[in-house]
Amino acid sequence: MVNPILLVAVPLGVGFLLPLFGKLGRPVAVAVHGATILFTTAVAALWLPGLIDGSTAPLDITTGGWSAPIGITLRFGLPEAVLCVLAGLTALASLAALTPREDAETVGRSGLLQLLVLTGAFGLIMTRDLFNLYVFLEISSIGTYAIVAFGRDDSALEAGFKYMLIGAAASTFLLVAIAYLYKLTGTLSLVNMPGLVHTAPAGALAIVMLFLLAGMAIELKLIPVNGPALDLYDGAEPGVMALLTGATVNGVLFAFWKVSALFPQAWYPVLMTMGMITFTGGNLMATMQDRPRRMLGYSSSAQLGLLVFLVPLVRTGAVPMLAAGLLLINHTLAKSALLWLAGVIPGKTLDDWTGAFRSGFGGRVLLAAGILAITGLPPFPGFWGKWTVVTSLAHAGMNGWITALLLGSLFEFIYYYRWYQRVQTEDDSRTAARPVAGLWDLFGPALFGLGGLVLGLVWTVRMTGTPTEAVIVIAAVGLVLLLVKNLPALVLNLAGLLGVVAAALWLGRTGALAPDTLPGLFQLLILGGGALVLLAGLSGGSGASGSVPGLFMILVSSLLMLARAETLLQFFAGWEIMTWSSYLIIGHGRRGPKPASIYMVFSGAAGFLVLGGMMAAIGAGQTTLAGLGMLTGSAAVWAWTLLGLGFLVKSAAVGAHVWAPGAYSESPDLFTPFLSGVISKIPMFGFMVAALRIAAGNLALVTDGLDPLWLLGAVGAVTAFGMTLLAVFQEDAKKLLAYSSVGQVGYIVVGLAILSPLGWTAALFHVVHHLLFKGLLFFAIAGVIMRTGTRTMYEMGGLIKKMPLSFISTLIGIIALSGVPPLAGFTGKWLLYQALLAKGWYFILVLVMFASVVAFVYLFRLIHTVFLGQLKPQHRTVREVPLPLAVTQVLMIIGTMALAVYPQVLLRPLDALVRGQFQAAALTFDGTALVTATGATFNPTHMMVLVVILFVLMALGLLVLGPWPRKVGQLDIGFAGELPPPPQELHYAANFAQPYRRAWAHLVQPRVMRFWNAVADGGGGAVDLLRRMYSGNGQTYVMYAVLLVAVLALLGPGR
Amino acid sequence: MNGLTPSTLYLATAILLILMGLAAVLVKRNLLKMVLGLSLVDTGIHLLIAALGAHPGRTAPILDDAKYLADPHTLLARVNLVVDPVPQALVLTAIVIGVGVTALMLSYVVRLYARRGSLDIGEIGRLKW
Amino acid sequence: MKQIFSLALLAITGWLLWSLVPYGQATEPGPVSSHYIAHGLQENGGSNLVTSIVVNYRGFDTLGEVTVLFLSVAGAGFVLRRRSGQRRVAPRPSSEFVQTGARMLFAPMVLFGVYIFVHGHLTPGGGFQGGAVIASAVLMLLLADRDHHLPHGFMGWLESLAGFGYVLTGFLGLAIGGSFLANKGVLPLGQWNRLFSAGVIPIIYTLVGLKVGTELSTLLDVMVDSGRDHGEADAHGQKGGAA
Amino acid sequence: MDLASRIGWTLLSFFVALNYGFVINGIIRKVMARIQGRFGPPVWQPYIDLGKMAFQRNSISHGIMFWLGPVFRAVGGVGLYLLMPVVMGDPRLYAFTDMGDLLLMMYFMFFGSLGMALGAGEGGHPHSPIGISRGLSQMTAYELPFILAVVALVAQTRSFDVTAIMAAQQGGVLHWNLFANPLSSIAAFIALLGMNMYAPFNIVGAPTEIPVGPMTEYHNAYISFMMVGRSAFAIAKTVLFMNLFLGGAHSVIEAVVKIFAIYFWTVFVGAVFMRFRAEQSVRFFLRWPAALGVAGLALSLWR
Amino acid sequence: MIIVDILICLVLLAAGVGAMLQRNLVASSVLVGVVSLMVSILFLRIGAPDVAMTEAAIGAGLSTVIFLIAVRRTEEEEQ
Repeated sequence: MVNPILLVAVPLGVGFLLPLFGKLGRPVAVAVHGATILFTTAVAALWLPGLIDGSTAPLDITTGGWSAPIGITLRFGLPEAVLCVLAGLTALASLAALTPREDAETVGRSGLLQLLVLTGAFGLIMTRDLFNLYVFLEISSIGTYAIVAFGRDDSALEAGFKYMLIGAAASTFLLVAIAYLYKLTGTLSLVNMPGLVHTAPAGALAIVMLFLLAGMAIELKLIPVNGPALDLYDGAEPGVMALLTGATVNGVLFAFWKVSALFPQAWYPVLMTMGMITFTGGNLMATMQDRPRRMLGYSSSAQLGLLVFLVPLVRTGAVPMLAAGLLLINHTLAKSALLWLAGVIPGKTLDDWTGAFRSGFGGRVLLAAGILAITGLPPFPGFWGKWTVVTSLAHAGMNGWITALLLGSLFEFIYYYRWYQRVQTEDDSRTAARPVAGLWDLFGPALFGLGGLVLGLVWTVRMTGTPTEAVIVIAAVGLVLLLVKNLPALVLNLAGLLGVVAAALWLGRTGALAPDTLPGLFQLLILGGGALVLLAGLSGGSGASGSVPGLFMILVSSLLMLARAETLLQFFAGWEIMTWSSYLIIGHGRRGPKPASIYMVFSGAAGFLVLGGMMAAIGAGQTTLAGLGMLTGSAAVWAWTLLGLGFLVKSAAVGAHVWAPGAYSESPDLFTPFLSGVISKIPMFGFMVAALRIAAGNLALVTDGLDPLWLLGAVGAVTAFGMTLLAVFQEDAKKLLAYSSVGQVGYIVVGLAILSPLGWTAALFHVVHHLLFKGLLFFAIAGVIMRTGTRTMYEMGGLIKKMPLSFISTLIGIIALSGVPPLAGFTGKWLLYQALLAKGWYFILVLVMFASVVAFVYLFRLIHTVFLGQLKPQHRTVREVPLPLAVTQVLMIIGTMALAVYPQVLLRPLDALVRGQFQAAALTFDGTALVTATGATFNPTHMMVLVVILFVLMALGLLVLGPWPRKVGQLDIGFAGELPPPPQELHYAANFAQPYRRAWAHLVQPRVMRFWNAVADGGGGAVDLLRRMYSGNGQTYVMYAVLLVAVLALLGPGR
Repeated sequence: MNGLTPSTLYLATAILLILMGLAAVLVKRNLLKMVLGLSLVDTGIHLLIAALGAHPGRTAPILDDAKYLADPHTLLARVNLVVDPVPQALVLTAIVIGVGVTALMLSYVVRLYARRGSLDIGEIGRLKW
Repeated sequence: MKQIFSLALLAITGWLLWSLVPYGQATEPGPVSSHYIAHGLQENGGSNLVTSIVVNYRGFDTLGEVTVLFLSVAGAGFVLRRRSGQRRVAPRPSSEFVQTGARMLFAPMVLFGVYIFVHGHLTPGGGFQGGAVIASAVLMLLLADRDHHLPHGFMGWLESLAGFGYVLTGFLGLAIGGSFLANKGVLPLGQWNRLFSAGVIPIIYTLVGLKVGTELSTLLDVMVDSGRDHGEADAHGQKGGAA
Repeated sequence: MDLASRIGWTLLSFFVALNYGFVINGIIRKVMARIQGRFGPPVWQPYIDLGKMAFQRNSISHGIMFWLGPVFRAVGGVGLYLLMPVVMGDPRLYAFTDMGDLLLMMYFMFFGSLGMALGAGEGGHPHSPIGISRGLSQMTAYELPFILAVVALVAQTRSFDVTAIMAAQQGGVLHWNLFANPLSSIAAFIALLGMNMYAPFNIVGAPTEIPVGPMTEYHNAYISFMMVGRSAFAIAKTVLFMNLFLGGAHSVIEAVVKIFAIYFWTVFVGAVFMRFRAEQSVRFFLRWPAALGVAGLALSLWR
Repeated sequence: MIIVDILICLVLLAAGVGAMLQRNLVASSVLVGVVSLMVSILFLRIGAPDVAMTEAAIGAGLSTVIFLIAVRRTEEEEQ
């Protein structure tokens, strides 16, 4: 193996000669430069395999022939090797990104600086001598000072100068500390100094450590001394910042890791606090940024803060080093990629990003991948790092820290997805002259994106076990579809459909799809719903082309993973992939980006609540879903509360419902059925496999004080009622259905909360049935939107003549939803009400019954306004939906009718399922009749027969009395003998529920929306004040450095 | 002046230099004055490090006298004759690094002045928040 | 107000530094420096222990130090880079007397500098001090004769090769002595207090001296006249406001 | 009882009930006229109307839903009646009540209205949807007190089974829910005013505003079907109230009397009050009747 | 002989204060050079001739020159 000292020596030697190579021409210099980086990276990479599997011992490298402490030594172990490879790759990609950007002024000059910055980072990473560390720190700093002058923007100069000022303060503090450490321990080598430092007088050590920490804090860009670094991100060329992120910043961080061995344990809380303040505060302040580059600066600061927070924990062994390493690698890969991409966009404000990377290959995909990775979503390594960190913290009982960490992560969601929202927004006036990312611009992002993905997938397998083949097949199809996204929608959806069908057959053969188990039932739902969406997608249209089918496959695979989960980790990983893939799909709607980002923020909050709940369980030693039932005491209460809240937020329960209408209505039309039918049920699945298990296992939880289950049921009922009421007042067909969906999920929550066999049967019946009828409604409306080009209901009317099939679908959908017999909606309601009665929750019973009555208003409104009444002149030429969509609807009609005629087809497996859960039966089946445990009966089949017979009889009667009457034109109506006005004025449709609105006016004010807006504004105002601490004045920044010393002196452990 | 050791004197002087320089950085608005202040800080730091190696009565660590060449068993005796050379080596390095940083800062000042036409630190606060 | 606050904070820093003073009093050298003092002469052959430390024991630091200087000179050049097509300002020539004097003094000063670094292992001084002296000589020339052009080509070659030579010497140590920048075994340590002693230390210090001298000279050259442009003075106003 | 005789008895029962409905309708018109100081039509006027309408041919149709509207209406009315137990302890008059319970009845009530609304909607006349909009608004409003009352009863018997609720009221007049649970009953009977859509809640038809509301475009045979449906529906609804609040009936005579009594409650009230505006009606039901209903439910839970 | 040290220290501190208070930047730069020079004398007294030489050559000499160049290329008076 090659001696790693070459990592420093070779670039230095080449660096000295680089001016000479430059004389031979620029290509030669660049080639030599690139070759050097490749060489060093290869040297480091060659060590990796042996170091990873432990067959190679870490190497201690001497210089000058002397080992520590006489000479300066370096060390090359696994962390060093990983960091060096990362730094090398970053430098290589930065060279690719920066070389084409060199202008006549800088040509040939920045290369030398880049190479030396890299060398400085190598030195920082490897050295084991305190003063040598300082020297390399200075090399890195001076390299930074110099290279930020890259580019024409003189704000980079200003940032560079401020950075130098505070850097000088850092050097001062560090030198004082190093000099005294030498004085106190007699050595400079980090090999033996940690062992000697405790012999030093405590009084002196406290002050020395204070200076050391202050100096390192400046180098690490912790709050409050990160101002110049932020300016640097703001002003300097992003490609340069990528290099610094991948090389220097990591080097400094690792240097801090080495130095941290000197700190007595009393300092650890201080380090952790500083790190966490930086993480949470940095992310918080980033939320107010409207300049993406500066935002990336805040983000970098925050991420570094998180790693600093971890340093003491890794030292004490509370957190495995691997976790911190994953976070660091993830941050490097993602942030560098984002910075390179940022370098392509010349402007600095968010507006300049509108519709960025619309054309060209892969820019937007890579940007999305970078954002997903940096916000810690699976399968990227950051997720596994964060998970491990959080679980370790949970084991150590550090719940406060977990809270702060998750809060900071949530802030991260807010600004990153707002950024991406802007990118997704298509604004033709702005996107016309967008720069297109060139091949070299994408080299780094692609390399790092791929690296992150591969590493992440490796970890996915490592941490969650090999997923079943079916999941892999679907995910793989998804990835392939993403790559070939320019093919026609027909091909994409057909491939997806085949993939889903193949997976279903595969899973069915293994018996995984048994509907009498919870996972089996939900897998059936997922595969069935997915197949229907893809089938409908064969017709093309909104949400069936481009990257949507690919993302959809990934979504389906994540849902399968979630449904099959046995451990909390598997569940959460599936959950988070579901979150982002559905988010990206929603953003593909025409006006989707904004609601999508709101969706993402609420989903993020839900995810973190769920994670928090899981941590409460893991802290108590339970890592599996089944183990949740064994939780007791406060762990159970916390797990129940947090999981429950998370699931409620994700299901858009009242209070958190503000995300739903936008996300549902603006998502691609053919995807909305899935969002409503399947994804909204996933939190319910969560309730069943996680939250309610806790409650079931803890009678104390149920009996003490206010019954939490009743509370949950009440939330469900209020959601059902409130959303129904809101649905009444919508003019937008999809918004109406959106509120309706959320309300329907409220019924399911009520059923689950009853926690009885009958309640669960009702809930599960509704889960399946809602998929069918709401899917039917959404598909029908999607067809209508496809044909008419509008979603506003009063702009339609009379479409029954033009789209009879869609009318029938809608009719069946609304009858099923309303619960009017003889369709199965009544069966579901009957089950639910019986369960509520048996449970004795009368007020909830009243509320849900009332809600279901109110639903009539919007249901009639939907079908009437769209299909009945007067046909608009502009819709005279509208045709029925295309064949695939029609087939989809027919299939769902068949399903709905089958459930109506013979619900036992579903109820029998559900009964078996519930029996397995409760060891008690919900129903007995007396022929076609359903009999509850309390003796109530209902015979759906007979009811259907009765209605059909009556209907046929009556229809015959009417035929006899009045054989086919004459069909008349649509304007041939009784109008006092006058010529009626045009159809637009005859169609009573806009503000349909006007009297109703007047009556309810006080209740339907958008209070909740106002509340969230106030939260956003108030929080934003406070944050805005906070971030004004970065006044832009270099002097103030230096003052913060002195302030930091003072604060540490007054509050630190040395006082 | 009893009890005032040379070390204390040097250290006190060094600290005063450092504080003086930092005060200039914190108070003066002129960029060049701030850099001058940092230069004073540097000088102070150098003095501080060297002072930590000071030992009254001992000579410079240059073994150019024959008395140091006595037989090997007196090797250790040298230790009590010369001052600690390590801080001196460190100061040497620090001085060179310091001049490098100063030079770079001054080039920044010159360039900023060329662009902005002012040496006021308040003028270079365009990037903020 | 802010200034008073700043100074108050600074007082705390001062107080902290002052409380460290009692720990800075003269003590006996620790084990590491004792080793240098006791064995430095035998192990490196140079009588100047500081040089032994700088070039050998902590030679890696010095390599870094040279890099720092190299980097800041390159950085200064980068920051003060000349715009394309930008012309130098024609300076006002100095008097002939000054020019002649400077040229006469130039050679002896350079020689003195060389002396300092060549004897670095024996007497006080070394590469950095010698390099600085050489740079002073160059400075004198630059000041006296404003139109004087440094032989950039030659200087560049010298600088690059000296730096590369330093690294190469290090590799020599790695190849022969088994450790980067090793002294022992590469060249004979020679006799005490002789010019040709102390192994590679004089070689390294010579290379360092050359490099530092050329670097500092380049730095001065850069500072004196690169990046100047005609429009500088009158463009202040607009440029400050725009951008 | 075999299916054939069951169907036979049911047909008979339905025939009687339908006629009773027509007769009551006639009586009401007469009574209303007298209250208003008119002479009024003969009591058998509904029969005359029915005959006239049924044997006039339909001239036009606006589409299939328009045509099916009256069919839905009739199915809704007849079907609801078929779910009602009319006389306690007499299985011959239980029709098909074993198919489901109170919940089924409550939800089946909407069947006819919904179908009717759909048919009217296709008619394309603006007055139809206006009427429907008002009707839906009012319906949701009066359902709240009604549901509250029903749940109060159900909470006591712990069953949605109507026969069980009837059984619980046996043993004297004071055991009737009307007296045992007066608050809930009052709420329910106020709701009944809305259900029957007489003044002040006759906003759907609202003759002087939107001539006949949903039925604007209908004529002739369509109307005859609606009359049948409405008549059956009215009787069925009244039977339900009788069973829930007046202890059911032990004989046909008792049933006839009780039905008459319940029916006339709404008529008398309607003769006195002015018509509400739609939102007034909604607000009305959501205030006092709802409050009474909540009180009644609380009371029955507290006991 | 500590008196000598004290005197040197006083001189250098006075030079330092002067450098910071002086509004003429040329004078200021020179005074900072003087501080460096005094410190290099202190280095000699500490027993660090190498450091003293460096400080004198680089700290007092070269740095001052660079400052002077910078002053010439900007403004001579602090405003």
